[in-house]
Formats: sequence, structure tokens, C-alpha cells
Amino acid sequence: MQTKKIINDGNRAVDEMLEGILAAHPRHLRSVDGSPRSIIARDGPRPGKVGLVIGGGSGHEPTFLGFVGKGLADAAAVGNVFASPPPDPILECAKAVSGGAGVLFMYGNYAGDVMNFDMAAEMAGMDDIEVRTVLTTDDVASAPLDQRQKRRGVAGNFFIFKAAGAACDLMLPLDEVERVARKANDHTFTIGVALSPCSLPQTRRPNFEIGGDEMEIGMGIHGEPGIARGKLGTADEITDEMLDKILAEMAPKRGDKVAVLVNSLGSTPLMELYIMNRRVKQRLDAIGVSIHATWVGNYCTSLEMAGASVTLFHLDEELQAMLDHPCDCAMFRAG
Amino acid sequence: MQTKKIINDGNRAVDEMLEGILAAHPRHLRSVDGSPRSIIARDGPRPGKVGLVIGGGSGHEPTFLGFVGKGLADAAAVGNVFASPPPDPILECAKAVSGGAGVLFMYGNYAGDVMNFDMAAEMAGMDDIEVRTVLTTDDVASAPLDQRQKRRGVAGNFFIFKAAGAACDLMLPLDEVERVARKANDHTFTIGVALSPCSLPQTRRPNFEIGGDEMEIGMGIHGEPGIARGKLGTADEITDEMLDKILAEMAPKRGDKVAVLVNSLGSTPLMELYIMNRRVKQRLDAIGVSIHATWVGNYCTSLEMAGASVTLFHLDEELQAMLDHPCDCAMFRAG
Amino acid sequence: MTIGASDLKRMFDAIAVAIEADRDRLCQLDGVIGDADHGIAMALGFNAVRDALASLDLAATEPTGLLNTAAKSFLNAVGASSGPLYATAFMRAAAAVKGKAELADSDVVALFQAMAQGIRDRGKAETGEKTMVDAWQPAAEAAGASNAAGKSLAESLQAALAAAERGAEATKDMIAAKGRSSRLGERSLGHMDPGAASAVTVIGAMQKSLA
Amino acid sequence: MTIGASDLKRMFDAIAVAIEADRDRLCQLDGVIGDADHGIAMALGFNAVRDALASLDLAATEPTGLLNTAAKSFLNAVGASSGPLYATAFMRAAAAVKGKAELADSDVVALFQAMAQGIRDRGKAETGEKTMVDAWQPAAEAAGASNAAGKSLAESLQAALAAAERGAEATKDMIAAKGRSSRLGERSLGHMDPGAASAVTVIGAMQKSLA
Ligand SMILES: Nc1ncnc2c1ncn2[C@@H]1O[C@H](COP(=O)(O)OP(=O)(O)O)[C@@H](O)[C@H]1O
Ligand SMILES: Nc1ncnc2c1ncn2[C@@H]1O[C@H](COP(=O)(O)OP(=O)(O)O)[C@@H](O)[C@H]1O
Ligand SMILES: [Mg+2]
Ligand SMILES: [Mg+2]
Ligand SMILES: [Mg+2]
Ligand SMILES: [Mg+2]
Repeated sequence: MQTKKIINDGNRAVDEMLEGILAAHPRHLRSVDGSPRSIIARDGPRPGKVGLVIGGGSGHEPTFLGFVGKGLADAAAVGNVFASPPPDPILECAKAVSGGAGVLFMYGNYAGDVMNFDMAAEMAGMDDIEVRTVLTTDDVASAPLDQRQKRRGVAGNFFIFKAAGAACDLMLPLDEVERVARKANDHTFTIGVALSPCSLPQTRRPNFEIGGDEMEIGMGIHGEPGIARGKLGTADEITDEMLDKILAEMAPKRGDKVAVLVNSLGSTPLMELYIMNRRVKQRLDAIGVSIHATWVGNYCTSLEMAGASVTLFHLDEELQAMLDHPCDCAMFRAG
Repeated sequence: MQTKKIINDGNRAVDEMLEGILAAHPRHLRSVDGSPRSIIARDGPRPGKVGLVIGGGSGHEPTFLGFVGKGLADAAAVGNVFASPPPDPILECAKAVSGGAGVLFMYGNYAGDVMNFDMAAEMAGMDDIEVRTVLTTDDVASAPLDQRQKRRGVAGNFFIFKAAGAACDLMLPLDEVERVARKANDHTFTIGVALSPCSLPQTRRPNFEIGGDEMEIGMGIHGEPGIARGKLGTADEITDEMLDKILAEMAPKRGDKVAVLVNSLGSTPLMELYIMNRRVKQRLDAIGVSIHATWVGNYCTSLEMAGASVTLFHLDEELQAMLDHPCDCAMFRAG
Repeated sequence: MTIGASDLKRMFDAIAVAIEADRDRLCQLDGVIGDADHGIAMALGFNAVRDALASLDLAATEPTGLLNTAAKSFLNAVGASSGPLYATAFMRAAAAVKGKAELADSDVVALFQAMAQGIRDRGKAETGEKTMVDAWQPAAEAAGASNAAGKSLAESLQAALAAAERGAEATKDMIAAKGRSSRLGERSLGHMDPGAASAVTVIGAMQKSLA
Repeated sequence: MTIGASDLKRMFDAIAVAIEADRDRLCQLDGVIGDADHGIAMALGFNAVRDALASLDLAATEPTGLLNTAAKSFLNAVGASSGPLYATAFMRAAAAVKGKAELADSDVVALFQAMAQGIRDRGKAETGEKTMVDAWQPAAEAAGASNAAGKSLAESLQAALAAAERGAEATKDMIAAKGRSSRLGERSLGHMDPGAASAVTVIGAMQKSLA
């Protein structure tokens, strides 16, 4: 039996989704002529501003397209479901948003994305566009701390892109934008838990198996296995396990500030996310860490996977200013 | 086997969710002292303004709490999952937001809500608060057109509350607010389709049964049976079936304007919603109806139910102005 | 033998136990034509009543006060449809026995009839509309007739229970005209109304406890 | 007998058919230690190659041009990891046979070795890291050795296929050090790498088609 989806044709799902997105958000988004997988912020790119190009596989909506808008990313290159975009649409994004001050590529650290974005960067270089790359590596479950550069980029993208987008919008030069982006990435810590699988529109089969009473701590946003399979715990047990791992690394001091993102992987409803957030607040209160702002909802999903992730963004004055900087994207507003 | 949820205790889920919501949105929301199920907009209520109180069962998040904020509802009374709140928290909301110009109760038309809100209205009357009530009845699948007053209120709440909230924020008198609210309700048409059930935190069992290749057109947001059970169609077939029903009633003329809401019942991801929205746009283009604005996402859910609804809000000048009026809620912003 | 506050408390305790045991079946019935929460609502309500009554000083409480406490606690715990319906039932019952410390058989029957009337007043449903009224109304009539014919309280409540059972069974052949399932039209046929089903459970527990 | 553009086109068609037939198994393998889409990516890529080659005027196309067309269409259709890896393989293959209209046995072996080298260059993986390199690298070495020993193309490709099969099998005992599954540590043990599995399918189709 195939999984249930409201689609027409699995192979056309991404392109039809893009049509629907452009139909819904004509004031915010447009595609590059002749390159429908290159989506540009109507309001963002301008001369003298560093262009911010993000991207990756589809199926994580509102990541990445939701982050395209004034004050955040200037463009997103769109891949197939859970697959990096090829170099061409990435290159078209770079060309469309280049304002003469260089372009920053930001995306999650996955082999496929690295190879495709690197090829696009080389091609952009031939067009005299200076490209820098900052990979996001916020998933603490995906490699030990001493191999942080190996980690996956997941829901923390939200904070990292937000900070970099603000730096661009403030007209900082490429060096500075890159510095802010790296710092934001270093200050962002995410861990996820998955309860049940999603299925790709092309196969319509569950993309992993998991027992009816099990959860997987640390599972990646493409269903990549995580740290450990265990019995499904209570919301407090699960949140504690996640926070223990994050706080051990982040090592906040009393009086430090964070921003919080409690994110659904897809089908886990707001009720459960807010129950988790209640625990996050209790834990942070207990160690004297104050919460500057909180986001709860579907920000980085894996289609209809059940589960959630918690991200802490460890703020300093600069990162807080970047987070508070206004942005206007089709799928949400912040700041 | 119980369904999987990230909760602590099914009986505490709503209260713990509320703790998490207040923890996340302290700048937007507060609860009434001694009445934790009465949630008030920090910024909304003020002397001389009609107070707008909405509410209903939990499990539909971000409905109703997400609509509490300046420019929209002043308060929401929170019931158990899929159950009306009792009169007490409703009354506390009315008292907290009364600015001397009367209070409007708005909620979906369900027997339980009607009885509880009516009892609260009587009690408010004893406290010299003038209360009017406008029931939302946008679900075209829930009764024939000639019995519109019997219909259920579903995702179209978004537009109807939005219009009424704007009227309140513009300091219109109670009569006018009520008129705008009724007109908004009359201009709002929703229909849903369900693919798979949700489960209540207290039972953790699917709340209805449906075949692995079936869908239910017209299903209510509590899993109430709809118009017809059928084989799951393609996105275009499903959307067409929904739009046919809406357009037959709404009967728009060439040149008319609408706002569109494509809403997930819970676990149906943005990809599928946008594919549906693409079809909505095609259909409206074909009959010369223009789209003033579009919302796509989780606005009125049934926990983790799979499925979606489409709402058209048939605009005239006044309703468009109300829709465009700014509002600032914890869970989204619009206008 | 008369019925006092502690008898009524025992009765509410018995209802709470019976409803708790019936919770899942009631949710399942509600799942077919409603929103699958009726067992939850009823259990919540009667557990709240039990807790509220547990903290009463029974020696200092008359039936009216006890019933009003039950009404208030049921109402505030439940919301939903059953909240105002049963809360109103208990408020009317309280009014029906006002001023009496001990209830004779006919007082209990009057209390029972007041409950049914309260449910009708609050919900505005008639018999035949596939609601709990289809159990409560015939039950109240049967109890009244039995009492008028000089039968004992036990016999009258037995007659009420039998009538409620028949009434609940009969809801299977009705098309719902009130409440959540009233939008189903013909699709509500063949299924017992959950509120009528729980009414049988409630009345059964009352009968056992008071007889 | 030499190999020309139309032979290469037939070879790509054969790969497309073989991969399409293998799609679900490759997705399943990728589901265990990756993201369950490897079969989709490979099928997409080779179908795109087939479509692109179908519109070429083969009489006017040399192997280099055909291989570059294959590279470009594979790259743009796929993205993912397999996109740049196979696209680079085809680009290097194109470079290896530049200027030749017809390929002798040793040219085909050189083409084959260039593919393996391209994959290594692009992905920077060594053998033992549980990637498609663990199939391609021994296959290229076996083909080269066989060719150097004067064996026929058919024999050389047969040796390559056998080596690829052994290499893919061997990935079961490896801990992934490159690609998506490299974060699994020990948990990747016991499972065949999907990219190595598909390499066997590709090499098998090449062998059958060219032999
Ligand atoms: N107007 C009414 N009058 C009498 N009983 C009603 C009315 N509306 C609903 N009911 C009863 O309430 C029952 C459902 O109760 P419950 O599930 O607790 O509430 P909700 O429908 O709010 O979820 C129905 O089965 C029906 O018996
Ligand atoms: N750096 C690399 N070098 C060689 N092969 C690699 C590398 N990274 C990944 N692979 C191969 O790619 C395969 C996965 O391909 P695919 O599923 O199409 O891409 P993705 O991982 O982007 O979903 C792996 O099984 C592995 O064989
Ligand atoms: Mg992939
Ligand atoms: Mg209910
Ligand atoms: Mg119910
Ligand atoms: Mg893969």
C-alpha cells in the first residue's frame, strides 16, 4: 500500500509546489527566467549588498524558500526532494543576486550539496562573482564536538541564515558577513527526535522503519539514523535528553541569553511542541539562562515525519542585534 | 498499541501546552490571574473598544490562541481537546477585555460551544457586560445552503475573526462590529478533506477509521464524518471537487476578488498544500476571479490529522480593508 | 428509608466508577458519529464531581447543596456538550429538592425527573432527535408512572433504566437532529448516540446505588 | 571491433533500463543508512541521459561529445551526491577519449578508468570509506590489469564487474567515512552502501552492452 499524499505526480511534485508558491507569494518571490528552480526575493538584492544564496533539497518547507525575503536570504536554489540542487540553478541564483559585493552560499553540510554548490561556486568565479561558502553544522547529534565541521545542518539554519541575512541587509562587506555567518553557526545547537517516518513522493513508501513504541534521538532531517533508538519517553524525558546534549556543549553561564526554536519535523502538532517548550523554559530558568525570543512551529520539516527538534541560539550582543533586525519573508516575519 | 505523542500526561496536555505558550510568547499573551484557561492579548483590550472573545476546544492550534493579539482577538477561552471551554473561563475573558463598549463572542457553531458560551453570556449580562454572539458557519460540507445557520465553523475562522478583530481595532461600535462579523462569515466558504485520523492525548487511539486508499471529503475538524468517502484522488481532482462545491455557492463574478487559505489539518506538509494552491490559482484564473492574498500552512488543525481545507473569502471593499488592517499575534502577523 | 446527602454522594461515586469503566466504549461510539471524546468528557466530569464531593462536610450539607456542588464541578471540568447538559440537570435536581434534608422515594423520583427536564431545557432537544434526551426522557416518564402507581423507588428506577435502555437502542434508527452528529444526515443511521449510551450507564449506576 | 557513438548510446540506454529496474532496491538500501532516494536519483539521471542522447545526431557526434552531453544532462537532472559524481565521471571519460571517433578495447578501458578517477576526484573518497568508490576503484584496477594482460574487452569488463561486486559486498563490513552515512559510525556496519550497489548495476549494464 502506498502512503497517502495529495499530489498529482511524484516526479512533478517539486515543480508543482513551486508553481503554487509563486502563485501564493507574488509580492515576495519570483523565479529566474528560464530557471524555475532559482527563486529570488523581489525586494532583497541590491547594488553594493552581499547576495545571500541558500538552498538544498525540497521537502523541508518552509526551509529554504520561506527564508527568502528582504532582510534574510536573497535567493534559494531548489533541489528535488531530499536532494541537492544541481549547479545550474545555484549559479543562476548567484547571478541574479550579485550586487558587486560578492555572494555568500549557505546551506546544510551534506556531501551532495557541497559538491553541487562547489561546482556552482567555480562557475560563478568564471563569471567574476566572488563566492564564499559557510556550511551550517548545527546538528549536535551528527558528529562529536571535535569533528564539528562534519556535522549536518538542520533546523538551526533558521537562526544562522537570519543572522547572515541581517548582516547582508545592513550592507556589511563580504568578510564581515562571512564572519557573522560563521559565528552564528558556531553559536547554534540543534538536536532532533523522530517518532515515525515520512515518505518520498516518488516512492510513497516509509523512508525508515521504527517500532510502534520507539523513538530515535538525533535522527537527521532526511531520516538518517541518529544516536540511539529507544523507547518513547515522556515529553519531559525527551526534552531533557535533548537539552542535556545541547547544554553540555553550549555551556552557557548564568545570565547568558538564548533564542529558542522548537520545531516540528512535520506531523508533530503545536500542542506537543509547546509542551516541550514548557520544559525548555523550566530547564533554562533553572540554570539562570534567559530567553530572548522563542519560535515554535514548522520551520524545518521532513515532509510528514513525526518528531521535533530543539535549537538554542547562544546570543551575544551582535547576534542578538542580527536576530532582531527586521525581515519580511513570504512564510513568516520576524524581528 | 497507543499512538505516539510527545506528551507527559494526556490529562495535563492542555495545561502544559498553555504553560509552553505563555513561556514562548510573554510579550503577546498573558493568562487571567486564577483562570489559566483565559488567555488575553497584552496589547489588545482598551477602553471604548469592543472586546473580541473567541474560543473553543484545544487541538486546533494555532486556532484559537494564535489569533489573540492586537488587531485581532482580545482573548481566547481554552477548552479541553475538541471540547468547548466551560462558562467560567469564557466569562473571565469577557471581564478582562470589556472596555465598556460591549463584548463580541465568536466561535465555531458546535452544540457544546453554544451552550457554554451562552451560559457565559448570561453570566456576563449579570455583570452588566453587553455580549453579542456571532457563530462561524463556514464549512459548506456540513449542511445544505438553506440551513447555513446549522453549519460548522472551521478554518474560515481565520478570515472571519480577522475582519471582526479589525473592526474592533478601528473602534467601531458593537452594532457595526457585529455587522462586519456576520458579513465576513457570510462571505467565507470552506471545505476540508481528511486522509488519516488524529488521536486524542487522553485515548491515544485513532479517532476514526479510514481505508489505506481512501479520503473523506467534507470531514470536520474533530473527525466528524463529511459528505462522502471515496478513493484518494490526485491533488487536482481533490482540489477541483472542493472548489466546485465552494464556487457553486459563492458564485463569484468575473472581476471579483478573493483571499485564499489553504490549510493543513495537521500532518499534510506544505508541499502538498502548495500543489493544491497551484490548482486553486488555475481555477480562479480561469473564471476571472483575482486573488488579493493567500495564506498557506497550518492555521486550523486537528492535531496530527492528515488532510487539508480550502477557504475562499469573498471580498468587497470593506472586507478587504478589514483583512489588510494590521494585526500582531504571537503565532503570525498579517496585514 | 430515605435518601440523604451521604447516599447521594455514594451515588455520584458509583456513577464515576461506572463511567470510568465505560470510557473507551463511549469514546468509540462518539468516534463513529462525533468527535470521539464523549467518554473522556463524562469521566472528567464525574471524577471532578467525586473530588468536589469528597471535600464536603456531609453532616453539614443538604442534598441541594451537594447537587449544586456537583453541577458546578461538572460544568467547570468538562465544557463540551455534556458539561452544560449535566450541570443543568444537577442544578434542576438541586432546585427540586430544595429545603429537604432527607428525600422520600417520591422526592428522588422528582429529582430524577428534574434532571431530565434540565437536559431538555438546556439542549432544546426533543425525543427522536438522537441525543441523550432519548434515554433521559422515557426514563423520567417511566419513573414517574411507576411512582404514581405506588411502586417502590427500586422498582421505579428499574423501570427508568429499562426505558433508558430501550430509548438508547432506539437512537440507532434515528437521524441525528441535534448536536455534533446532526450534520451527518442519513450517515448517522445505524449507530447508537453516545450521550444516550452514557445516560444508560449513569441511570444504571443511580439505580444500583439508590435501590 | 571498435566502439562508436551509437554503441555508447546503446550502453547508456542499457544502464537506464538496468537502473530503472533496480530503483526500489537502491532506495531501500539508502533508506537503511541514508535518505532513501538513491534509486530515484540514479533513475532520474540515467533517464535524463537517455532523453538527451536520443536527440543527438549520432552520425555527427564523437564519443567525447556524447559523453559530455551525458555528463551535463545527468548533472542537471540529479543534484544530490550522485549528480556531480557521475557527471564528473562522464566528463573525465569524455576527456580520456577526446579526438577519437571509434574506440579500441584499450580506449574503452581507459574511458572506464577515467570514470573511476573522476568519481574519486570529485568526492575525495578513498577505498574503505564505504562509498561507490569501493566498487568503482577495484573495478577500474581489474579492468586495467586484465587489459594489460592482453585480455579482450569483454574479459576485462567481466573482471571489472566481478571486482565491483566483491567491492560492493565488502562495503557491508565498512564504517562509512564519507557521504550522508558517515555520521552513523558503527551503525552503518552490516549494510551495503547504496552507491556501491548501484555501481555494480551500472558496470553490469556496461559489460553486457559493450561485450
Ligand atoms: N442539544 C442537545 N441536547 C441534548 N443532548 C445533546 C445535545 N447536543 C449534544 N447532545 C448529546 O451530547 C452528546 C455528545 O457529548 P460530548 O461528546 O461530550 O460533547 P461534544 O459533542 O461537545 O464532543 C451527544 O451524543 C448527544 O447525546
Ligand atoms: N564523497 C563521496 N565520494 C564518493 N561517493 C560518495 C561520496 N558521498 C556520497 N557518495 C555516494 O553517494 C551515495 C548516495 O547517493 P545519493 O543517495 O544519490 O545522494 P544523497 O546522499 O545526496 O542522497 C552513497 O551511497 C555513496 O556511495
Ligand atoms: Mg538525497
Ligand atoms: Mg468534543
Ligand atoms: Mg464528543
Ligand atoms: Mg540518498
